[in-house]
Amino acid sequence: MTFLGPEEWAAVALSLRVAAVATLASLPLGLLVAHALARWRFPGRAALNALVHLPLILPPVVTGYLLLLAFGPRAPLGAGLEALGLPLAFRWTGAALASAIMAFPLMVRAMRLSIEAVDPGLEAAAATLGASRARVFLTVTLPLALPGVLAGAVLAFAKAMGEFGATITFVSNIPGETRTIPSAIWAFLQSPGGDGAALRLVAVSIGVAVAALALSEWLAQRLARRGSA
Amino acid sequence: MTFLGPEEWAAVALSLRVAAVATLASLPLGLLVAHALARWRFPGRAALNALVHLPLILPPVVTGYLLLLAFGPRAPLGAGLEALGLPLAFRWTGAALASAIMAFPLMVRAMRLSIEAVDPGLEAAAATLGASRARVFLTVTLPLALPGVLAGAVLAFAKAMGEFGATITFVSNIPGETRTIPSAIWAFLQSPGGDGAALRLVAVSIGVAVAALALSEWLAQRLARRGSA
Amino acid sequence: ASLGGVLDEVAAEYTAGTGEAVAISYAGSSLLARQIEAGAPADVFVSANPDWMDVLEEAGLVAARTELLGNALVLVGPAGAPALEIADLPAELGDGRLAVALTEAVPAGIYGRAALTSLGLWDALSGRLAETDNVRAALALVATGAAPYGIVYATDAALEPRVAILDRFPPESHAPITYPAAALTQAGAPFLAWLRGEAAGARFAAAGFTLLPGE
Amino acid sequence: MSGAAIEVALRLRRGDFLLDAAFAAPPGLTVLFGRSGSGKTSVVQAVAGLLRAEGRVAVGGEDWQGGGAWRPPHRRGVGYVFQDARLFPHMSVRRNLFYGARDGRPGGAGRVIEMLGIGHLMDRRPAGLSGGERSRVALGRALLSSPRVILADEPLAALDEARKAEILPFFERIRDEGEVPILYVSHNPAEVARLATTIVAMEDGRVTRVGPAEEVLADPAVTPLGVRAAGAFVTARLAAHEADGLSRLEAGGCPLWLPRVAGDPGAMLRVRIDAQDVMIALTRPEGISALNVLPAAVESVRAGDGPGALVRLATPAGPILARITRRSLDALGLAPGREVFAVLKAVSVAREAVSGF
Amino acid sequence: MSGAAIEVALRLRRGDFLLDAAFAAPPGLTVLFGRSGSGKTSVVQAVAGLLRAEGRVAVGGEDWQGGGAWRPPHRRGVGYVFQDARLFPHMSVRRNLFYGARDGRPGGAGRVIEMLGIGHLMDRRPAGLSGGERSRVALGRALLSSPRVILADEPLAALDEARKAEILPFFERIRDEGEVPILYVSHNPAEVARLATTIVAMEDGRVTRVGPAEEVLADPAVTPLGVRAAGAFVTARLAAHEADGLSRLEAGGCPLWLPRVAGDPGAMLRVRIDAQDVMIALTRPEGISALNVLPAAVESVRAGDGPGALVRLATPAGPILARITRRSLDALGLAPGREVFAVLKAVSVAREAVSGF
Ligand SMILES: Nc1ncnc2c1ncn2[C@@H]1O[C@H](COP(=O)(O)OP(=O)(O)OP(=O)(O)O)[C@@H](O)[C@H]1O
Ligand SMILES: Nc1ncnc2c1ncn2[C@@H]1O[C@H](COP(=O)(O)OP(=O)(O)OP(=O)(O)O)[C@@H](O)[C@H]1O
Ligand SMILES: [Mg+2]
Ligand SMILES: [Mg+2]
Repeated sequence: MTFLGPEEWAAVALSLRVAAVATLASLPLGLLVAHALARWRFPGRAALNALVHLPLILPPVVTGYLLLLAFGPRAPLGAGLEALGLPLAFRWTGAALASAIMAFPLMVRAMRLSIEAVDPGLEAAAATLGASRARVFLTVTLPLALPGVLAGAVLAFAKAMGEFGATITFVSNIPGETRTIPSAIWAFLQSPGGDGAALRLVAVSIGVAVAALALSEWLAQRLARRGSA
Repeated sequence: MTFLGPEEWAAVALSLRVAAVATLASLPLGLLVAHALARWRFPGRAALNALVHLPLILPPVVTGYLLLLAFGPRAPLGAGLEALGLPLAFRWTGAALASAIMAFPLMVRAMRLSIEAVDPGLEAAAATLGASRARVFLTVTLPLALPGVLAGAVLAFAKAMGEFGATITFVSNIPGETRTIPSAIWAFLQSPGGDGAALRLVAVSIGVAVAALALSEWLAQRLARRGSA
Repeated sequence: ASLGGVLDEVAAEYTAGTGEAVAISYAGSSLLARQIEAGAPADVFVSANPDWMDVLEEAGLVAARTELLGNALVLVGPAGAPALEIADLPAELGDGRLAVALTEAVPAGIYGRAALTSLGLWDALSGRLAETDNVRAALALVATGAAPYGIVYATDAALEPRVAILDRFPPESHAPITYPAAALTQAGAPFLAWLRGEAAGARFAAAGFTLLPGE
Repeated sequence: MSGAAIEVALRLRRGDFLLDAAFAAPPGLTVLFGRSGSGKTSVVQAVAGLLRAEGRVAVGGEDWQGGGAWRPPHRRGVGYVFQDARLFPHMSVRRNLFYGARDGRPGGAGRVIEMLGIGHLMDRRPAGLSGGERSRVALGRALLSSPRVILADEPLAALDEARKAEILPFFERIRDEGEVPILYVSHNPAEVARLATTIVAMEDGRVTRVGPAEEVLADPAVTPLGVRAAGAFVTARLAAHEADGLSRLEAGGCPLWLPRVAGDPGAMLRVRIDAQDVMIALTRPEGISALNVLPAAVESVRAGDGPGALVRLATPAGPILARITRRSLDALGLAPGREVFAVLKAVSVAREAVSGF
Repeated sequence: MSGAAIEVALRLRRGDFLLDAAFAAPPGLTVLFGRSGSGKTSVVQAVAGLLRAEGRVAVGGEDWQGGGAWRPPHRRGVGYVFQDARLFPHMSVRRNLFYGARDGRPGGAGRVIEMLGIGHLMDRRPAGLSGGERSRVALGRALLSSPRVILADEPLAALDEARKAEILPFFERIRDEGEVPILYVSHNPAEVARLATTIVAMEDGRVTRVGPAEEVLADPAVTPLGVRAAGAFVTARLAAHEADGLSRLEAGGCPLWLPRVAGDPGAMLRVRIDAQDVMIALTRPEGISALNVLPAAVESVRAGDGPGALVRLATPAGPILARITRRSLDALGLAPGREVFAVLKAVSVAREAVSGF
């Protein structure tokens, strides 16, 4: 490819990987938290809600710095995970973690909205038909909340593609390992004369996101069609 | 107050103003766009959708830079607005614009999800009762989508409280005018020994956001109660 | 960060010469310093801010330190603007703003503030600044016309066609602008030596840096 | 057809289902009748403009669609009682009721609310209502919107008999005033028999029969409502209300006693007599509890495949139908021209079967 | 009470509404009857465990709640036909139907699907169904979940008469097999009269009357269903199916001819005779189309405020009720002890009014 240099390609490939992993890996937890916030009453609900929103409120640097403190190689948590074969610090896995955390509030909010919109009467109907809580969730709540799950995933993916502040703070900007598209753009913008390359990456970034959006809209439309005929 | 210095207080007050204005001012447009994306079929719908998501995908610096190009005092748009009495460059209004744009995808997505969840049968019922499209929207669609509108507003407010990259790039960091909490935190973090001050501002930031969240949850609960009795 | 580009070229030559790959992580000095503190697997640290190098040195993380490069501070305006003495800034600024990196946090801003203070212009200008999070953003403000003038490094100004250097700050008006470099591990020593070598020196000089004698 | 209050000619495809229905109905109440899935709701929705069907819809002489024209639903002025109530969940019952009332509380609102028995629910939200309460509010909301046509899709299906008995006269009144045509979907033979001016029978998306209720219901050959709904209408003058709770009517010179009916002496009434409630006797029966005995002549006999037969009798009060067994037909030797007596219990004539003009 | 299939004693507050209902019902079909808003759905929901009421619920001898115990809805095994269908909108009709079928396609599924006439809808989604189709699928879904009790909240309200006639025997069969108790909400007097083993009348959240259907319906003093629903049950043996489409039954030595009923000769049947369809004659009428004439003695007379009166007659077939006018009462001089004849048209006995044991 002549449009992008090999390093730029590496950044694109890395970003895709980071965003995809961040989105998919946080999906189950996101669903759980969204369901809890939407339907359960428990002490600490307000605190959980605040915690989920935190990455939105804090400047990304702060989030990144906190991640560094919690998951850095010198921190017990980070060291422990590294011992378990999941090193995070200065690795793409850490970039995925940072992106996932930054995207988490968006993902949870979308899912929660959709779960709240599911008619509890249908869940009750499923229960009378013998479905356990888990089965009700999997066969009724989740499928009916799919538009929100999809929206949450798209938001998370887009956010992960664009995440920069927390990522660079947590895992730095190492080519091939943690230099995602936004980090690369930033680096290009910092160095005199890098504007052209930055622009090319911006274009790629937009292209990827538009494709992801189009895919999600198409899926959503199929879902909607399915529901009405 | 001894906890925060006067400059820090100024940053807090400014952040609140910026976030509030950004949220409230973008609400109507957000609603319009969300409604359009949820219910209308028109050419350019996909493009509009992509445009709305752009600030999420692009690194904030890029968004800030694009804002600079579009709304800088030399740019026709910026000059025009300035002539109309709405100067943006280096003003808190510009910070609000940057925050609003960065928060726009979150706001629109939440509203859109809720609007899509409104039963079109109810809108049809309102139409048979003589309600024009505008009245249907205002009296049926909008009230029923309020949970999403509220969620969108909260997300936007939180995001605006935390927005940093695009803001500082667009309107720089002028104490009392554009130095918001995140800018101040960032500045403190740059110098060795600034951590303490940064931490205090982080605490304030969290406090404000938790209060906003609590308010929104309370409102949402009132809405829900209203709907079921 | 101002080292971006040149450093890439230097590293590429090093790799070509030694066969050893070099990975460079660009980020703000404060960030990198914190990451190193937190255990980042870095061998060499080049900083735009001597203060952060001091912090690492005190923490005992630095194996060998050297003052690698120097830079100069200049006043820029839009390309084609008439020349302007720094001393005339307060008068010429009108209701425009002077773009500069954060004067309390970012090295270029700290140097700029010192320079303005020693020239006796700080009081007149301190209320008319537009501070950004890095030099390049300050440069962008001038390049896009948002701010009529800015204070940036000579190296940055040289590569932005939309701005012109109007005046240079006298070197004695501020603390010397140095880019300290340090090997953090034994493995970093050869690369640090390469940075101090002739081939690298030529590259840095071409980009507008001054070469410092070290120590 | 001119003078039609509702004119419809619609074509529409919904999945496998093809709607191809055309009819014209005079003022009054038009019942759409047909089995579940035959297309009744589809027709109603098309008239309201909620389903975009090809073809023509004209109501009260105004063209709403056809020939490229299209009037949007909110400018059609229909009072649509949906099969599912479709109340606005975020509004109180009061706001629901007056949503379509263009300028505040329309006159007669109090009467409607009282008739529906929903006065005590005004401040509740729909989620706090029972099924029948919901359907009553939905009915009220449509009625209070001062509609140009009422579209009622099984409006009384969820209600108890007592409540139905309170609401039916209201529909009759609107029907008899003749200003607002009503398109009414119902499965209930008694309701249809009592209310219908015109009956439109549907099957599989097509109209199989249209006609005045009297004709359709009295035609032994066509019983879209099932043979048990066969019956005839007799026109009678209300002569007097008597002391023991009966009303005396006169039809073609014959007296007819019914449990007290509404109306002032002198009023002309329409009385529906179910074929099922009529017995035939060869001699005038004596010492029997049935009060109404009319001299009659057999006009025609139609024996079905089953055990029953429909006999059409000419009486001074007009033609009436009797449903008897084939065995009685043979035993009594009934054939056209035979002089007999028609016997009718007073209590068999339901209160709902009598209405004014 | 032991031997009760459903035992309920519930207290619950919903806004202003206070439910305070207790009853015990034997196996069979228990009808919950009462005006709109009287609390029928609340009772049903509490039995299903969807409304958390204080008090006791026991079904089939198992305690579901009471004394601090609480069995969650999904372990109660109810087949709940909701008043609003509540189909799962994202599933096909097929998946809806078999959602509660624990292990695949339960036996008899084909029969249920055919009876409901929904075989051709299996691949549709609920949004593509008509109102009546939806309520049939909802009924099927509950029936196919192999429930321990069926809770049916106005399951047939949206259906046409023909379809009802196909479904009613199915409920009768379940009732008569006696293994699965049914709690059935209905406003329809004919349905109640035909199906009920036990009737629970509700008013304003309280139970005003519980008893075997025969008793409640034949008690002239209590007519929760309205006087038009009064009637009596006669036990008869099916003697023969005759050539002209009639069936001959024998009740207490008297022949009774009805339009062909289901069953084999020798079977014992229960026949409901509406008070409204019975005439009284002083002498055995001749030359009349009514086929059934039973010798009778007046047992009691109850004149209401209106023009009507209910007469209880002792016949060889058992007690039956006749509803006549007060005028006839006087004209015929009917008083307890008087020997008369009860006259009943064969066609008046609806097919639905006959059922096996
Ligand atoms: N959430 C609620 N808040 C207040 N009142 C309620 C609520 N839900 C139901 N009610 C009231 O409880 C009463 C009983 O309701 P329920 O649904 O049991 O009635 P029902 O007998 O099933 O009536 P229908 O025949 O109309 O379906 C009604 O008067 C209703 O208004
Ligand atoms: N979206 C759809 N896709 C396919 N078929 C549909 C759709 N909507 C309705 N139908 C079919 O159209 C036919 C007519 O439906 P309609 O609702 O008009 O019936 P209806 O006469 O009102 O029946 P009911 O008495 O059950 O309410 C039905 O057979 C139904 O299955
Ligand atoms: Mg319908
Ligand atoms: Mg109910």
